[in-house]
Amino acid sequence: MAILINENTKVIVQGITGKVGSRQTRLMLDYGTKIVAGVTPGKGGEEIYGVPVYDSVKEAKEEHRIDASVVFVPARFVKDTCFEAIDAGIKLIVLVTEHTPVYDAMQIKAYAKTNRTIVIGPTTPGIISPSEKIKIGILPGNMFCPGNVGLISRSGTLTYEIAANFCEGGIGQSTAVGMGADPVVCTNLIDLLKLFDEDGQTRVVAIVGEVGGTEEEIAAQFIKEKMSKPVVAYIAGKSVPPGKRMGHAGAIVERGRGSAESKMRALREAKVKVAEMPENIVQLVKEALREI
Amino acid sequence: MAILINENTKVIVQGITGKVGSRQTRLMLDYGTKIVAGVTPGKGGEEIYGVPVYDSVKEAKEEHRIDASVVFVPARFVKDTCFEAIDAGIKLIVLVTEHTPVYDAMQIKAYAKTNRTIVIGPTTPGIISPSEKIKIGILPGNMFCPGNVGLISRSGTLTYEIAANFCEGGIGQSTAVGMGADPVVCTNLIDLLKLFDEDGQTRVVAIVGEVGGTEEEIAAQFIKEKMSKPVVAYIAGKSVPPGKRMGHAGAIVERGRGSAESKMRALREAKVKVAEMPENIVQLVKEALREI
Amino acid sequence: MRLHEYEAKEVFKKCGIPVPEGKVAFSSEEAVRVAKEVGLPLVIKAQVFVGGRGKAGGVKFAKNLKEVEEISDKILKMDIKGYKVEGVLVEKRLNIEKELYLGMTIEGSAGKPAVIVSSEGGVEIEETARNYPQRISSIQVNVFKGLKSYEARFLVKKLGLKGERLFKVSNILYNLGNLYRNYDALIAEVNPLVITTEGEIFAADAVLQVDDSSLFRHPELQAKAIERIPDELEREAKNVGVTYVNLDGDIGLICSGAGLGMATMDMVRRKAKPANFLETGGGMTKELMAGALRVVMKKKNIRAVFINVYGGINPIHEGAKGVVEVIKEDKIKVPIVAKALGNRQEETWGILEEGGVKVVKESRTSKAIEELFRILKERE
Amino acid sequence: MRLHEYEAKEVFKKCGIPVPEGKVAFSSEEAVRVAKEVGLPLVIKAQVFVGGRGKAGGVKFAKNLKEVEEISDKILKMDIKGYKVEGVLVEKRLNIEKELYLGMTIEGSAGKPAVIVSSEGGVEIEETARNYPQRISSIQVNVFKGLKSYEARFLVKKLGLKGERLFKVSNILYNLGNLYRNYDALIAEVNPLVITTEGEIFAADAVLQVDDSSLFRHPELQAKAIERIPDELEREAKNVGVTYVNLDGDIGLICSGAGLGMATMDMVRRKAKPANFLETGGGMTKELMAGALRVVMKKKNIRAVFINVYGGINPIHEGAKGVVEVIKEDKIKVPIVAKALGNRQEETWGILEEGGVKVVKESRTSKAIEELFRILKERE
Repeated sequence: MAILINENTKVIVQGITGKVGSRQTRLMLDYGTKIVAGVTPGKGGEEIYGVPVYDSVKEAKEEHRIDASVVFVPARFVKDTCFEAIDAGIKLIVLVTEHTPVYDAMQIKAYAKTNRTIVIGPTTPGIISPSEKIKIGILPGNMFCPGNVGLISRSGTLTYEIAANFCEGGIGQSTAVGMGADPVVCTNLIDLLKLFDEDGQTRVVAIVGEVGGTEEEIAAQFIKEKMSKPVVAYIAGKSVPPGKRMGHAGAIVERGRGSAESKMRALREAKVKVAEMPENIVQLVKEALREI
Repeated sequence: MAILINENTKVIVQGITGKVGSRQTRLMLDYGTKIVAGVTPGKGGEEIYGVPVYDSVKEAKEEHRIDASVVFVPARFVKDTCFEAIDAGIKLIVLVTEHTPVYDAMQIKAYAKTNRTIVIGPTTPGIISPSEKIKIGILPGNMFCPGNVGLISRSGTLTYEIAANFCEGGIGQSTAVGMGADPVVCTNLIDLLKLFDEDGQTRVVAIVGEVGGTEEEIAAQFIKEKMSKPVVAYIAGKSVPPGKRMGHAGAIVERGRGSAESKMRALREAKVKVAEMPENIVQLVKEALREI
Repeated sequence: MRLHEYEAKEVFKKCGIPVPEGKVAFSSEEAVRVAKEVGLPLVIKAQVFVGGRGKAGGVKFAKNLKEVEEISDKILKMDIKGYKVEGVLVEKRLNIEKELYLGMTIEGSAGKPAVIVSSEGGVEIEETARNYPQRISSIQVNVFKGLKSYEARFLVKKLGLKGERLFKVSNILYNLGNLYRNYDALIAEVNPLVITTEGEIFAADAVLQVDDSSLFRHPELQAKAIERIPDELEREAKNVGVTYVNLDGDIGLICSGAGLGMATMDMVRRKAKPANFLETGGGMTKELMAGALRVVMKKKNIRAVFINVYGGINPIHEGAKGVVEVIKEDKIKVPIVAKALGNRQEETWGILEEGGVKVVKESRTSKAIEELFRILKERE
Repeated sequence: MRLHEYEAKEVFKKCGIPVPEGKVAFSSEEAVRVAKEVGLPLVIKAQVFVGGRGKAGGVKFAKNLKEVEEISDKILKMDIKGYKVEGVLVEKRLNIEKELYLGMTIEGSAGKPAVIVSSEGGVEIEETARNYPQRISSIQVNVFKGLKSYEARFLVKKLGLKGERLFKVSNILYNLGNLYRNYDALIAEVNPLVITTEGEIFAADAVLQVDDSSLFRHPELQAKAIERIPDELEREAKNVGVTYVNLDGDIGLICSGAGLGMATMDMVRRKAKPANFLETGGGMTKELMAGALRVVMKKKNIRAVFINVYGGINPIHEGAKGVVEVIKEDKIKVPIVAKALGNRQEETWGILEEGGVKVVKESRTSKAIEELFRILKERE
């Protein structure tokens, strides 16, 4: 079993008729994802690659079972799009859109919590489970392979690289999740660690962190006290000068918080092995698997 | 027993150091109300007629048991004042302040509901229970007398007049409640009818309504279907021309709703006897008491 | 506080609701200038605070500049149901394909804003509610989260719109929802929302009524609020600090409390016509009562004044001093009857009686009114 | 987007947070004019987008007009930590009795705004957190209901304020809470909040950083956002549509993805200094990659360029065309090494190799970087 998704997960695409939405729908379908419907207000009745388009989630829900939604709408519409999915009772939302206003992200996070909905993102590349033949989001399927490592990353392309390194080293993934790289993400690192700790398929968890925020520091505490499975990590951004924002809105070392050193220190104190270079994490996972 | 309050109800006054707040505190104390504390930010440590003043409800609550709050703060502070009381766990709030913005009243109403708090008002003259020797608000004590009529009114001074008429006619009140005269009140007529229907002391309920809104029409439906005790009513504003706002923000016949005729018709259809003049309601109550 | 159509349209435009090209004019010359700017054909609409201006001839089309001048001149000189026309809105005439109704109001009993849409644009929503209730859809709005865009789409879809139109109209409704909240509106209405034969969408009329109690949050509106009251006596009363509504009778009324005021009015109405409704509010002073009596007496035909006040929150003995001062200074000859109960009532009675007011010491308003009519009859 | 102190103070003032009398000046003559208006004594403060201006001599007192002229002239000509001083804020000098700290920021992990207050004003809050954590109080704010006024009072009371001061300062904090939400702030800070010996209260310094992603809601700020970027290359990159951070080395970097970009930077850093961080984002086109390479090459000392891109959401074959076009047109001589994987990678490799780029067909970035350094060594 994977975390969050499995081969039976039925997915809708919010913003399916946009350029990115339609292209990624094609790629998800090709990978095996069961996309049952799309939503674009005003485009109800159209079809995208055989997927019926509705004006609203409610209408889509009247016709289909829906377990998850993936959101590709422009940033200014993100809040209402997520509220629509939450109000319609969808319990997993993968929010790919970049540049969502932080206040909106905070409101989505709060509203999702009240309604027991899991929102991954904003700015997530998505979720993929190779053994379940499902991906939700923009992760390229050919860089991942089935296995028993749970991969949690705050980045996009760096995740692909590490996944590819894993596959070349013979290490597959149970599920890979991109947390998103904004100052506020709706699902925290610690939430995902808990899920992987309970997942039968996962034997080791690999974290790909980066500078900014305190997610890794908080997670380190959890790993030390509660986590039963071994965890390894890589943290990007050791050479980031303070005060400089590195592409990701959340990737900034400022006001004395969020440096790579602080994260690596916290993780090492929690007995997490931390790789110096992305590719080294493969070796660390192999060692961890041997030691179990 | 009265509804909402009884002789053991411990009350705080929010806005106790203002002109109206302090004067009404004196009158409530004289009547027998157990006022345990007052709150005015920045005046913590002072005393008003022997009542200790605190900077916050939380601080007052650390020192006293509090069952109810009465609010006299200026309109622009009303929302936050009520939120403070609600967050501090107070379950009854009597909101006397006039001219509260309607949007704020709507937010108070929603927040109170989520937190199972009863808010009477805004623009309420308050609650009084003569047999329990307690009044919360500005109702003049000498115009009310103990008895078994539940009195619900949307007005202030008209309530005094009707109560005085009752007392002269030998009819006392179990509890009298002013609902408030704004377009949105936090406790509806129907909520108070339910309470009186369950109250052991109350045998008949008298409603003093007025033009504007649809409270009486909705209540009529409830009376017809659910209410076990007899109800009588008077509706003020038969001669109000449409489109004219009569002092109370809610007292306006507009967009085809809220006329005295519509209210009287609805009540009469629910077998409620409706008085032509305020004083006639006394006779109607007497008849109802005889018929029980 | 109700805004003029042209003011409401400025707000609507700022909030992302498209309105037809146009401008307000306060003279026919100005109207012609606007016409040249905007281009023909045009519609010329009376700016007046009363409904039914269309039937009263306050909305006319103009095909050329001569018509613009003549029509606006005529409309600017009109009185509609006793209200002065304060300007004309000169607007591009639309080629109407479809008219819809979008509105927001307060669902008082639920304590929530309600959004109402109807496929019947251009008629009053109450009329549609009576005649074609099935053409109306409505939902209530969460007061903390506001109208959500998918809720707007849900409603607009019920109007039978599809595609681009569904998207555009729901966007307008969503913007109306934000406007409603940001401006503390009691009513915000687009009626009709016009879809033109060219496929463009405009709010052809705009209603915006702002909660008076919220004006401290809207200083730009607060400044206009008093001058905005059309009735001169009502404006004057506002300055005194009391609520006054001008009625068409000759018995002056002064009451403390709106409910009591309405009940008093109802009782007087059984035998005569009240000249006004006047409610003192809870801040009575000597000056306030003096001002109140003076406003009431400004009407020429007043036959008598009835004062009905309670000393709960109000110091009625102070108010009494104001009353007798005005009687003396202004040499008031018509009979004044008062019922005054509550704190310090005896003191109040003394002051009033000394000043020539007939005091009825009785808790039933009807008895006091009987006394008033008895005195009036005596005088005849 | 960070506002200048003087801009932030304009916002603060509008939102009910009192600021000292003063004005910005962009020349010493203007500063003297402001000084005459405001009155002596004054404080003159460099307006510059970098911390530590005080220690760098960017904040000075002036007792007379001559000093105003000399000091502002000097400050206006300063460079602080490489940042140009863009103006001086000429403000009434305050007689300080007490300095406090009020701030709001995002508690990222909780996903809520956090209010922070401290009795240590005038020093950085991080420093206080290290040295006197017990002097700091903080709470998190409900994102739908905002900061409530009693919560503000609760915090301010912890600073030991009583009476009138408790009331006034909590009001300021409450207003800061509203400002924070209405302006989509990431950081809003009053440090110090000064209580003067006369008992007045002022925000003596003001920090306001607005969420870049929210600028569509703040058109008045959006207009300023790009011109606001102090570094010329960073500004240019913004216009190209990529994120560029100027660093002090000589190896140019172009990566798709910020995480990958940082990891690449870290790995290059082991042997040489990166000239920049550059992240393409998810909207790669031929033009975007061409523009990106041109921005990178604008630095004079570039020894080599490393390109590290993934074809997930991005069409890397299109990007490759842009790269080879620039190499040809701009006659680039320094070695360019690329690692490009994902959709259409073979096509991409072909285009790059044809254009003279050394392609490393390998999934480990470290190996590609090794190749880059091997080539560089060869060339020496």
